[in-house]
Amino acid sequence: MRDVAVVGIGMNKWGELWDKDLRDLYVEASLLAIEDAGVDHIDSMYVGCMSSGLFNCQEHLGSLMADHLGLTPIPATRIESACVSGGIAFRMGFMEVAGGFSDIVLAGGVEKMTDVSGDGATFALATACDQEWEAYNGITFPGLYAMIARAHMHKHGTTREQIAMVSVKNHKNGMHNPNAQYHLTPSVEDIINSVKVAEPLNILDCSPITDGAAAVILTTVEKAKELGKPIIRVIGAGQASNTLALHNRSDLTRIQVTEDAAKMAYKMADKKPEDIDFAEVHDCFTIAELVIMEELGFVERGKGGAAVEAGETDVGGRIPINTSGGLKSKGHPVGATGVAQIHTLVEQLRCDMGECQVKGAKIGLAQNMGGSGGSATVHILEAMS
Amino acid sequence: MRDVAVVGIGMNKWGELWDKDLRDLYVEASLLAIEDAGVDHIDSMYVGCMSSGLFNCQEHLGSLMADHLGLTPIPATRIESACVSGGIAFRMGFMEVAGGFSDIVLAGGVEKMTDVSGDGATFALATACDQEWEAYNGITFPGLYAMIARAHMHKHGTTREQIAMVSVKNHKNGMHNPNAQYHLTPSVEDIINSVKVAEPLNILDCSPITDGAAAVILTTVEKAKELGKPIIRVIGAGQASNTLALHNRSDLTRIQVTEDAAKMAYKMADKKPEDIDFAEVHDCFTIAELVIMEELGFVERGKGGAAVEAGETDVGGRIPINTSGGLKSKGHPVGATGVAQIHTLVEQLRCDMGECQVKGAKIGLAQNMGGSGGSATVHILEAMS
Amino acid sequence: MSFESVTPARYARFMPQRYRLEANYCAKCDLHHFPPRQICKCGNKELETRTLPDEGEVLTYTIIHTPGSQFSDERPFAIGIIELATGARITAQIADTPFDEIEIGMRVKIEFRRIQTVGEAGVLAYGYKVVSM
Amino acid sequence: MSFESVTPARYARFMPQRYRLEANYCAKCDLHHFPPRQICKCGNKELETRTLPDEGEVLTYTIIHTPGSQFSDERPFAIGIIELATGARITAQIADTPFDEIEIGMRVKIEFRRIQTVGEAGVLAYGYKVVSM
Ligand SMILES: [Zn+2]
Ligand SMILES: [Zn+2]
Repeated sequence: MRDVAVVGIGMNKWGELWDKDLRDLYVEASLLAIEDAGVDHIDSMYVGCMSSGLFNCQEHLGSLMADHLGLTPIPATRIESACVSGGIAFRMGFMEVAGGFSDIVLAGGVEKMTDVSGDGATFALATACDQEWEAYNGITFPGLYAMIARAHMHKHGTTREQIAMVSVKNHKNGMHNPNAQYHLTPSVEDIINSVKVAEPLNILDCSPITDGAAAVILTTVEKAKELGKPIIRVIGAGQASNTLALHNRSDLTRIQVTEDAAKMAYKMADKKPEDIDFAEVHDCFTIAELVIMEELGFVERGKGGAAVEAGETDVGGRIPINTSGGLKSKGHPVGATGVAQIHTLVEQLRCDMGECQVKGAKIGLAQNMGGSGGSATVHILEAMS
Repeated sequence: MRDVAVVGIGMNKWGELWDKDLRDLYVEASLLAIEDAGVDHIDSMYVGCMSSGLFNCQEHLGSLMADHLGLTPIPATRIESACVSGGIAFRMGFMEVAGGFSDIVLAGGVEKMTDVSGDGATFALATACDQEWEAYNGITFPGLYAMIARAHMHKHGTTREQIAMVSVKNHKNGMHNPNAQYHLTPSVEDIINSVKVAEPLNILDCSPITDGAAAVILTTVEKAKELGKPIIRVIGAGQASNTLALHNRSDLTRIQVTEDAAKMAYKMADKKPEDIDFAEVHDCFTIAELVIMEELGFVERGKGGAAVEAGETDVGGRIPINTSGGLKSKGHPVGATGVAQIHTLVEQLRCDMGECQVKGAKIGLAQNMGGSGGSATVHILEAMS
Repeated sequence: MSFESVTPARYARFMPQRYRLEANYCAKCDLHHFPPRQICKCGNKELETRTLPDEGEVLTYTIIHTPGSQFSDERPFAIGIIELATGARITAQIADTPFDEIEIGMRVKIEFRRIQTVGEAGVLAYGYKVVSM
Repeated sequence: MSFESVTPARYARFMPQRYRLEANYCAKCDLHHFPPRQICKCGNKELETRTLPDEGEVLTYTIIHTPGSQFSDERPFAIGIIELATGARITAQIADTPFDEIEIGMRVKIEFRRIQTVGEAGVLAYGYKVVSM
């Protein structure tokens, strides 16, 4: 297996971008990544996108994007796994380069969510859970995570304030991210008093509806050296599945798919949780970040809330999490999110994060997740000296 | 790169299966493939499906199918590339095994199309072409191929009768396929007089709307020997992209993406068109088969019609094509089609095709295609003695 | 808004599950699968059809204020994960119960109700909800 | 039937292309891109905005008898691929022309017309059709 590096990253300003369509967003981010890498061609491409069928009445995105990037006739494949579509697109790119099938692969993700109404977006997103046995009965995504929150609070004594602190921290970090959808600094009280979505979660606990794209370029470490780029190596790649329906999981306070994907990534990287300097994780809802910290082994089970409260996950803390602002402030164009996490890992490992730079960061981890935890990827990247 | 073999195949009876849902279909075919292979576990899975979002309001199929097959926590990834979703799922499985990432991979495909009305299905399928610049203006899939047919007839003198003969031949073959949706034997006249869909194509030139699934198991040649299965090796795998919109292709009588994918597959296999004993190709519409024969190098450009008329592609002919009955008689559950083609290749190479067996078949080729030719795969399989 | 989310075919297909809570049972694992499965995680395909009990307990719940388009008229409503006596679990709306009386561990009983009105044809889609006992 | 296939946002976004046939031009390749692109296949990103000519020629065509749901009321209709004088190509309905007069090579002129009525809001979606000259 060949050593693989990320040599280029690209991302546009995210938000409600009414004047740009699906292809505009993806092409924009991809051109930035290609320029950043300084490569003169691309051998193959993966496009992560959850539901362009329901959001944009457009499938067949591999061909659409290769066409509009002027990259035909390269193989171009769309990956769908709900909100981990981008994370898997990245893993496919990694395997294609590591396996020796291609030398330079573009892995991108995109979602254009604001062409439908808010109710329409809720409907489309619910297709990531079990349509017949969950959504049919009225559950929504915020609702699924609200049920995890309720169970976590009940079992572990996690407080409503601790849950809100995730949002406070991520928004604080997001103030320094020019690509973030929202630049605001809500307090714990603002969050607890914001509009109810699915009790106990409010609107300021939820990642927003977003249009956006992100792209990265993978190649061999050898080729990366030729390009004269800082060598950011992919040392661990894990992916796992779990039951689609939340109700079929034995412990409702857990998101076990994350632990399973992490095990695979830690093993490949030969690293432990304590070797990780910082992480980007899938905070689609505030409660998710707490549970994920536990699944990744950063804190003991049930102690996520206390760790956030103690500032352990702040930029200057023991294990900084979501220094980009996370899905909460950056926005969550579902297919793009997993790729944007890699974007942040590379920025940190290149020491390009400015105010949110984690000092001495050498190893970063990205955790991306689909649905209520039906699928996940975990990637570990290391800066080579 | 490791040598890869197909050791298990599974497929259910295709048709309008109102009493089965998306997961039922996929699980059924997958269990048949697992049983056929005789493997005791699966390491990873790819699910090809075009538009379960629009057809079934269900995305996140990797997790759904891994869950209902009892395969969690394995990595399970859904691939979408319109009607070549299944072909790419197979290619991903091939790369994962060849690259040494997994030993046993399930590659399956599924589409459940009859939960929406006929108009609804036409709408959903049109999301495989350019929604904004083709479908918006009223074009449909039969319409796109009808325009290719019109151009081919105009430039090469291909006759309406020759085009219809593709349907005659494929229906004749399909009479022997118990899994086929339709068992009927229309004449050239029946086809030319059938209901108009998009002139010059009629209903009997079009593959039907179908519910169905297919699955195959890939492993190393080494492992295949241990299992005691006939060794059917994957010797060539190609994938290509082209413009999404038909109108942007310089020659409207061609489907160049097929030639590009075939070049990659022929090169990897170190084979030429004349080395191929038989082929399964993407006859979504009668005209497609004629053009594909030309792109694969089986006949000179413009001579597809004459070759079919001369019986060269009959079961006993020079290069038998679609001995399974093709999409025309077998049905076309779009995400499953590419995997079902591999199913037929393996049946032929195991000498299990009964009436439609190609004598002395050693090397088979499968060509699968998305949209009006925006993407394609070509795979070459060889029976090892 | 929804893309023909329930057609008559789809509706009829799920009647045994939606009206009678028909599950299947793996004797090897002493496990009920709802909806029924073709294979148990243990590999057993010889699963027996069984009807689930109509009583259970709330494991967790939420009050939905921003539902999907097909439930817009019913906001807010309570919904939870219910464990039935046999151990099988369902996600179901908790009806006829004041929100502030719902709690984890609450005993509930299953009833058959209208769930949503959907599609252009306005098909009434029925199924199960639970009420406090 | 269609999932909100045209919202006002989407509708407004494409106005320059749908109403004025605004393309962009790569001087290096002497090529017009419609709709406009961010990059030409040659790698050139310095593309110039240009309005396409309103005359062209039919390269191929068909008569649609079974359209998608949003065109159900208009069947049958003619549609073809039109090459404009500059070489740019579009897919467009061929209006006001008896079907048996349409042929490959026919000269046509572009007109702006209503294309479809879509979505729950009944937004009228306009764009280009061609008529025989
Ligand atoms: Zn069991
Ligand atoms: Zn150019």
